[in-house]
Amino acid sequence: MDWQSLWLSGKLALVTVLILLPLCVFAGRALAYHQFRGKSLIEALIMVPLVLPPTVVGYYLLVSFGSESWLGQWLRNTFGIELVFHFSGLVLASILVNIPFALQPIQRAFEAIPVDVRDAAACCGMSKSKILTRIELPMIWPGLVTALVLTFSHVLGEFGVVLMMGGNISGETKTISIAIYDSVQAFDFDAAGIMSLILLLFAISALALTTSLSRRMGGQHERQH
Amino acid sequence: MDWQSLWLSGKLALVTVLILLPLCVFAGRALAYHQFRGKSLIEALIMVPLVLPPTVVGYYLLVSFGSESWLGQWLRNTFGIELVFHFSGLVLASILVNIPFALQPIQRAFEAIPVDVRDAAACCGMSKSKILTRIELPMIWPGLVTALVLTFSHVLGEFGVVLMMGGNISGETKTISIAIYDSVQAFDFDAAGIMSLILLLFAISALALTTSLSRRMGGQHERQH
Amino acid sequence: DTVTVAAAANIKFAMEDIVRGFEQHSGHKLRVSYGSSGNFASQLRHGAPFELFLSADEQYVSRLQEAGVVQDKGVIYAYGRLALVAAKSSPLTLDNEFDGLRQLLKTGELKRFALANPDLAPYGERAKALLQQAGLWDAIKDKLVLGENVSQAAQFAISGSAQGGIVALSLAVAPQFRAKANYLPIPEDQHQPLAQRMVLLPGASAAANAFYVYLQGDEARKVFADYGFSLPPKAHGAP
Amino acid sequence: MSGSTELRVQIRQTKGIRIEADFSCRAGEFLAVVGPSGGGKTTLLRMIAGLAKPENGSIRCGKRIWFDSDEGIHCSPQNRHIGFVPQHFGLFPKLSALGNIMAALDHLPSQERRPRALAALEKVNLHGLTDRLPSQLSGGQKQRVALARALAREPRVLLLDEPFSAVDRETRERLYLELARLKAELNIPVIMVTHDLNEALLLADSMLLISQGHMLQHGTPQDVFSRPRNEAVARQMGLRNIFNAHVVAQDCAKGVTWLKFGDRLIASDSLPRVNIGDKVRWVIPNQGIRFNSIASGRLCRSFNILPIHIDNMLTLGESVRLEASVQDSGERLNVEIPLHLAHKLALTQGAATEVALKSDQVHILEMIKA
Amino acid sequence: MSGSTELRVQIRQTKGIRIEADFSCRAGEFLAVVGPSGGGKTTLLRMIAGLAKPENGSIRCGKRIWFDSDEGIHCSPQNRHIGFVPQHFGLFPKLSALGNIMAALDHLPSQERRPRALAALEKVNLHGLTDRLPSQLSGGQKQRVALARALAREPRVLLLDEPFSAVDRETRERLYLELARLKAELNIPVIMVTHDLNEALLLADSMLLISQGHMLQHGTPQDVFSRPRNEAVARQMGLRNIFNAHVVAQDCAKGVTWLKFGDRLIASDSLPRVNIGDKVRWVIPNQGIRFNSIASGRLCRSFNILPIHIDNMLTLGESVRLEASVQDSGERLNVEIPLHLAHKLALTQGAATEVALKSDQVHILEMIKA
Ligand SMILES: Nc1ncnc2c1ncn2[C@@H]1O[C@H](COP(=O)(O)OP(=O)(O)OP(=O)(O)O)[C@@H](O)[C@H]1O
Ligand SMILES: Nc1ncnc2c1ncn2[C@@H]1O[C@H](COP(=O)(O)OP(=O)(O)OP(=O)(O)O)[C@@H](O)[C@H]1O
Ligand code: MOO
Ligand SMILES: [Mg+2]
Ligand SMILES: [Mg+2]
Repeated sequence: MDWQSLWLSGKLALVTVLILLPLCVFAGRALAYHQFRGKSLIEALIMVPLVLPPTVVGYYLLVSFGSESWLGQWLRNTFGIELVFHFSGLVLASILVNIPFALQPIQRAFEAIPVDVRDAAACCGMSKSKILTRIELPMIWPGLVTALVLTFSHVLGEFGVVLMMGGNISGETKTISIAIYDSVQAFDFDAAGIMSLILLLFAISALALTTSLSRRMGGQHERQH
Repeated sequence: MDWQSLWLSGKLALVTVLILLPLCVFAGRALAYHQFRGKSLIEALIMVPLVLPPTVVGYYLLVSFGSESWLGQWLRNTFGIELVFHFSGLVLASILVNIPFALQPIQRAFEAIPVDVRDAAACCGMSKSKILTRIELPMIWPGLVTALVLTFSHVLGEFGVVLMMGGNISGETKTISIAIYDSVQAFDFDAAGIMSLILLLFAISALALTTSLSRRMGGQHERQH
Repeated sequence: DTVTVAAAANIKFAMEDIVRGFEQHSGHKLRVSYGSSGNFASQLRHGAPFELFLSADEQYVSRLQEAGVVQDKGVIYAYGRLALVAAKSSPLTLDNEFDGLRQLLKTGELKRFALANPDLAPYGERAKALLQQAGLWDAIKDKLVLGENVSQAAQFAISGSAQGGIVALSLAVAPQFRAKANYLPIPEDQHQPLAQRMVLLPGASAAANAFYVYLQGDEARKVFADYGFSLPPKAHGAP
Repeated sequence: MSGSTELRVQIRQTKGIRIEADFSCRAGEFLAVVGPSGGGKTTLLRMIAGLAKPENGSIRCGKRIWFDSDEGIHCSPQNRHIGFVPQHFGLFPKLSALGNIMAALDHLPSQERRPRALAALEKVNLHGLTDRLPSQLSGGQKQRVALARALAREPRVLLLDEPFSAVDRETRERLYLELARLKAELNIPVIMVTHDLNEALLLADSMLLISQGHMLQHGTPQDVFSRPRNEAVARQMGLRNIFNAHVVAQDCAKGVTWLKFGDRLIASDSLPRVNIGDKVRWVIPNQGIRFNSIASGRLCRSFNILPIHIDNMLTLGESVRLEASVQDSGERLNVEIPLHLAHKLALTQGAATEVALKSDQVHILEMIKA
Repeated sequence: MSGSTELRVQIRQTKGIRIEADFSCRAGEFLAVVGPSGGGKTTLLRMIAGLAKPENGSIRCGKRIWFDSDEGIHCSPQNRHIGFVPQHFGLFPKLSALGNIMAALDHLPSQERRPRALAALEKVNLHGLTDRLPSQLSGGQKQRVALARALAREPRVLLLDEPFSAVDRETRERLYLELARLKAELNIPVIMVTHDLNEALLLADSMLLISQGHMLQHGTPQDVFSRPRNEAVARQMGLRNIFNAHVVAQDCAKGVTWLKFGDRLIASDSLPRVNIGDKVRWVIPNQGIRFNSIASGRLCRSFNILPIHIDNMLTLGESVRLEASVQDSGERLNVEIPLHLAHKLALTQGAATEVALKSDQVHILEMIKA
C-alpha cells in the first residue's frame, strides 16, 4: 500500500476544497442574484473542463503553464512559482477542473433562498458579509455539502489532468489514483484492489462523516413535522 | 475532424441523460423524503465511481461484465446482451459513473420543497404521480438542469471508463474524447485543437441553450420583485 | 469484412502509411484502434473483438498466450529504438555519451527529465537501464517525470518543462515532434532490444491473415524502418 | 356527498406537540376553532387533514374511519377528499392561480376543470389574475387563491386555517357570504381556525376554544361568549372585566348567587357549585353594563351598582372605549359604548358616575382548582 | 434619534406594479395604511424600506435623503436603519427565535445584544421559546418573533405589514399597548399596513387608504371614517348604507344640502360642490341611524325619516345586525345596534318601524367623473 500517495491525495483534496469552495460561494452568489446578458454562456463556459478528456485538459494546462509559455515564465520570474510538475500545479489543476462540481450546487442553493429572507436581512441592517455568514451560508448548507462531496471525491479519483500537470513524481505529484492506475497497468491487480479498497474506505468514511455531521448541524429544517 | 465520434459522443450523452435522469428523480425523491439509518453511508457509496480513477473503474467494469465473468456470460446467454466493447456497455458505464452528478443536485432540490406545498398537494387529492409531474418536477427544475448539465458534460469528456469498456472501436465505442486523446498522444495537436474546439462549441451551445431555455421556462420565480 | 486491428500507440505513424498501402494493395478494409498495449491485453482477455494485436512489447503477447487467449506466440514485426530528446529551448546538448546531460546535472540546470514509467512501459524500462548503465540513474532519479506511456513522456519533453527525456525514436521522428524538439537516436547496441510482437487472435479472418503477412513484407518493413524502427530478420516465406 | 356525514374527532397526543380534543361537527355545521397563538389549532387541523398522525384516538367522517390508533388505520389526505386552506396558503409556486385550482380538481372529467376553476376564481374576486404565479400575487390575493382551491373541490370536509387573515374588509364580507352560501349548498362540516371573534360569531354554529393543546370550551358562540367556563376562556373572548369576589349567599329557589365585591353587593343569576365564603372570579360582559345618565339621578336599587370615575376615553370610530376605576376598590372597569350614547350621557374624562350590572349577565367562572 | 425626523414620501411608478403616493409621517405619528388586497400597500412599504426602487419621486427621513430619482440617490435598506415586519415574517430559517432578533442588533456592542433580544422576546410574550427554530413555531409565534426583531432595533422608522394578522386577540391587545408605549418612547414615524379597521382606529393617528396603487384618502381615522371621500373609501371603511339621491336644494347659509331619496327628503350637513338636480351618492354610518321605540310613536319631523321593515336579525355577541328594507324603495339598510337596545326597542324579524338619520352624519360622497 502506497501510504504516501494516499496522504498526498488527501492533502490535494483538502487543499482544493478549502480554496475552491470559498471562491464558489462568491461566484455562485453573484451568478444566482444577478441576471445579465450572456449569463447562460458563462455558465456553459464553466463546464469546459468537464467536456474535454482529462488528459487533454492536462495537456493544455501543461502547455499554458509550462516553462515555455509566457504565463509560466511570468509566474516564475515574478513570483518564483513553478506550477508544472509541482504540488501547487496539481492544486491549480484540481481547482479548475472541479469548478463545475462546486459551483453549480452552490449557485442553485443561493437561487433557492427566498427573497423575503434576504429582504429581512437587509432591513435588519446586516452588512453583506454578515448576511453571508449568518443567514445565507446556513441556508445554502446542503448545496455546499454537495459541492464538497463531489469535489472531494472527484479530486481523489482524478487522474488524467494530475498526471499531465504533475508527471507522477513520488511524494510530490503521485497521487493514489495514479498509483492505482499504475498497478492496474502493471497487471498488479492485487495491489490495485487493496489500494482501491483503502481509498474507498477512506473516501466513504470521510463522506459519510461529512454528510451525517452536516445533517445533524443544518438538517433540522428538512422535516418540519 | 472525426464527425462520427462526435455523433457517437452526442448520442451517448443523450442516451445516458435520458435514462439516468428519470432514475435519479425517483432515487433522489426517496432519499430526500425519508430518513433512515445508514442513509449517509448510502449517499457516500454512491460517490464510489467518482473516487476511483476512471480507467480503474473501467477496468473493474470490464472484469465484471466481460466475457470471462459470470455476469457477462449470464447476460449474453439469457438476453443476448453484450455490453463490453459495445455501445450499450458505454451507456451502462456512463450511467454508473454519472450517478453522483445526477443524483446529488436532484436530491437537494427535492429536499428544498417546502412541507406546506407537499401537504397542500396531498390535500388537493393529487396522486403521487400527479404530485410528481405537476408540482415537484417544476419545483426541482433547477436541480434537474444542474444534473443534466453536469452529466451531459461529463459524458462528453469521460474517457478512461469508456476506453476500458469500449476499446476504442470506430463507430461503436470511439467517442470524440478518445479521438482527441488519440490525437494528443500522436502529437497531432492541430487536429486535437480543432476537435476540442468543435466539441466545446457543440457542448457550450447545447448547454447554453438548455440553461437559457430552462431559465425562461421555470425561472420566473427566481426574481420575485 | 473489415479487419479489426488493435495496435500499440507508438506505431501509429508508421501504421497509417502501412494501412494505406495494404488497403490499396488488397482491397480489404482495416479498422485500427490505437491504444496502450497493456489496455489491449486486458481487453482481449475479456473478449475484445479484435482479429490482430500489434503489441509494443512481446511480454503482453506471452501473457495472452499464458492465459490461453491466443494459441501461438506470433511474430516480432519490429524493434523499437530509443532517442534522447530535448525541447529546442532546452540547454541540453544531445550526445551519445550523455555528457551534456551529466553537465546539466552538475550545474543544476536540469530540473526535470522525462521518461515513460519504467514499471509500466518497456520504453521506460529500457531508458532506465540505459541511465543506470551510464551511471546517471542515482543523480537523475529525483528529477524524473514519468509519463503513463512513452507518448506522454514525449509530451513532457517537448513542452519544455522537462529539459530532456528518453523516448521512442518512432515518436521523435514524427514531424510534429521535430518541429519543437531535437532528438538523437541511441545506438541499438546500448540497450536490450525492444521486441514489438504481433499475434493473430482466434477466429481471425482471411483478410486479417493477409494483413498479418503483409506486415512482415518489404513494403511494411520499409515504412517501419523509415519511422525509426529496426527490423527483425526476414521471416521465411514472407513476400 | 351524503347529508349525514358527521366528523367525529377524538385525539390525544402527549409526545411532541401536546394536544387533546374530543368533539364532533355535523354536516352543515360551521365550527370555529379559536384560541391563543401556539395553542395547537393548526396541529389539530393537520391531524384532521391526515397530514399529521395523532398518537391516540380516532377520526371518523360519517361511516368512514379516517384514523384509528387501535386498529392502526391512517387514511391518506388524498383519500379523505377534504378542502384545506393552510395557514401559509401552500400554493404551488410553479402553477398559475388557475393552475393551482385546476390541480385540485383531478377527480373531475378534464373538460370540466377549467370552467370550474374559473368560476372558483370569480367567486373570490380574482378573475383578472388567472395567469399570475403565486409570487406575483399580494398576500390577500394568495390567500384567496388557496380558498378558491379548497372550495372548488366540493370536499367532504372543509378545513380553513385563518382563511381571511390577509384579506381586506370588503372582500372578507363578500367571502363570508360566499362561504355561508356554500356551507348550505355543500352540507358538509366546516372547521375554521380564526383569531377574529366577530368572524366566529358571524359564521360559526359552534365554537371550540383550544389553549395549550387543551379544549377549554365547546358550545355555541353565544354560549361561550356569555358563559365562559373559566378566566382563560373569558380573556380569549375579549372580556376584560374580571374581578374577585366572595360568595355571601346562594338562593337556589330564586336562582340568585350573592357576591360581595369590595363593599358592594352583586347579584348573579348563575348558580355554580360554590360554598358560602368561597373566593370566586366573576365576569361582566360589556352588554351587561348600563350607564345611567347623570341627570336622571341615582339608581334606586342598592345592589349591582358601582360608582365609577372615568379615567380615560378613547373614540374608536362609532364607539367609545372607557377606562374607569371603581370607587373604593382597586379594580378597573373597561367599557365600550356607542359614541352617541356617550354624548347623550355627557360622559367625559374625569367625570364620576354610576353603572348598573345586569344580574343575568354577571357570570361566575369555574373555580380553578389549586 | 432626533425627535424631528419626519418621513416624507412622494413616489410615482407607472411601469410594473402601479403606485402613486404623496404623504408624510411625523415622528411619533402612527400612520395606518389600509385598502383592498392587491392595492399596493406592501409595495409601498417595500419602497420605503429600500427593497424596491420607485420609478420616480423621493423619500426623505428628516434631513436624510433615502431616495431621489432626480439625483439618482438610492440608499440601501441597511443604511436606512428601519424596523420592518414583512407580511410573511421573513424569519431566518436557520436561526433560533433569539438568534433572529440578535441578528438585527449588529449596531449594538455584542454584550448588549443578548439581553436586548431576550427583553424583546419577553415583550411579545415568547420568553419560553427562545431556542426554537422558525419551523418549530406556530403562525402567531412566528409573527411575534418578526415583530420583536423589528422593535428591538430601535429603528428610525417602523414599518409593519399586517403585523397582527396571525396573532390571537389577547396577545394582540397586549401588543397594541406595547406598540403604543414604544411609539411614545422611540418618537419615530410608524407605518402599519392593516386590514383591521378597529386596529387602525385604535392605534393610528392618521390613516392612508390605498386602492389600485392610488391614494384614495389621507386623514385622521375619524375623518376618513366619518367623511369618506368616495364610495370606494366608504366601502373599505365598512360602510354599507350607500344610496343614490338627487340634490334638490343647497342652503349654504344654514349649511344644509337637501336630497331627494325615493320620495323622502334627506337633509345633510355636508356642503359638497354640486348643482341642483345632480345625481349623488350618499352614505350614512351606523351611528347616524336612530331607532325609535315603536311604543314612543311617530317622529315629529317630516324629513330624515325612513320607514323600514326588518327582514333579518343576526345576533353577534353583544350586538345585533339588522337587515331592513326601506319602504317604497328598492334599497336595503344594514344596521348594527347593541343587543340590549334591540331588546328594549322590541325589534324582531318582520317588524315595521322607523329610523331617523342624523343630518350631521349624512355624508355626500365625491362625484365620480364619468
Ligand atoms: N415542528 C415543530 N416542532 C416543535 N414544536 C412545534 C412544531 N410546530 C409547531 N410546534 C409548537 O406546537 C404548538 C402548537 O402549534 P400550532 O401551529 O398548532 O399552533 P396554533 O394554535 O395554530 O397557533 P397560531 O394561532 O399561532 O397559528 C406551538 O407551541 C408550536 O410552537
Ligand atoms: N412580482 C410581482 N409581479 C407582478 N405583479 C405583482 C408582483 N407582486 C405583486 N404584484 C401585484 O402588485 C399589486 C400590489 O401588490 P401588493 O403586494 O403591494 O398589494 P397589497 O396591497 O400589499 O395587498 P395585500 O393586502 O393582499 O397584501 C397586486 O395587484 C399584485 O398582484
Ligand atoms: O505503447 Mo506503450 O504500451 O504505452 O509503450
Ligand atoms: Mg396556526
Ligand atoms: Mg401586502
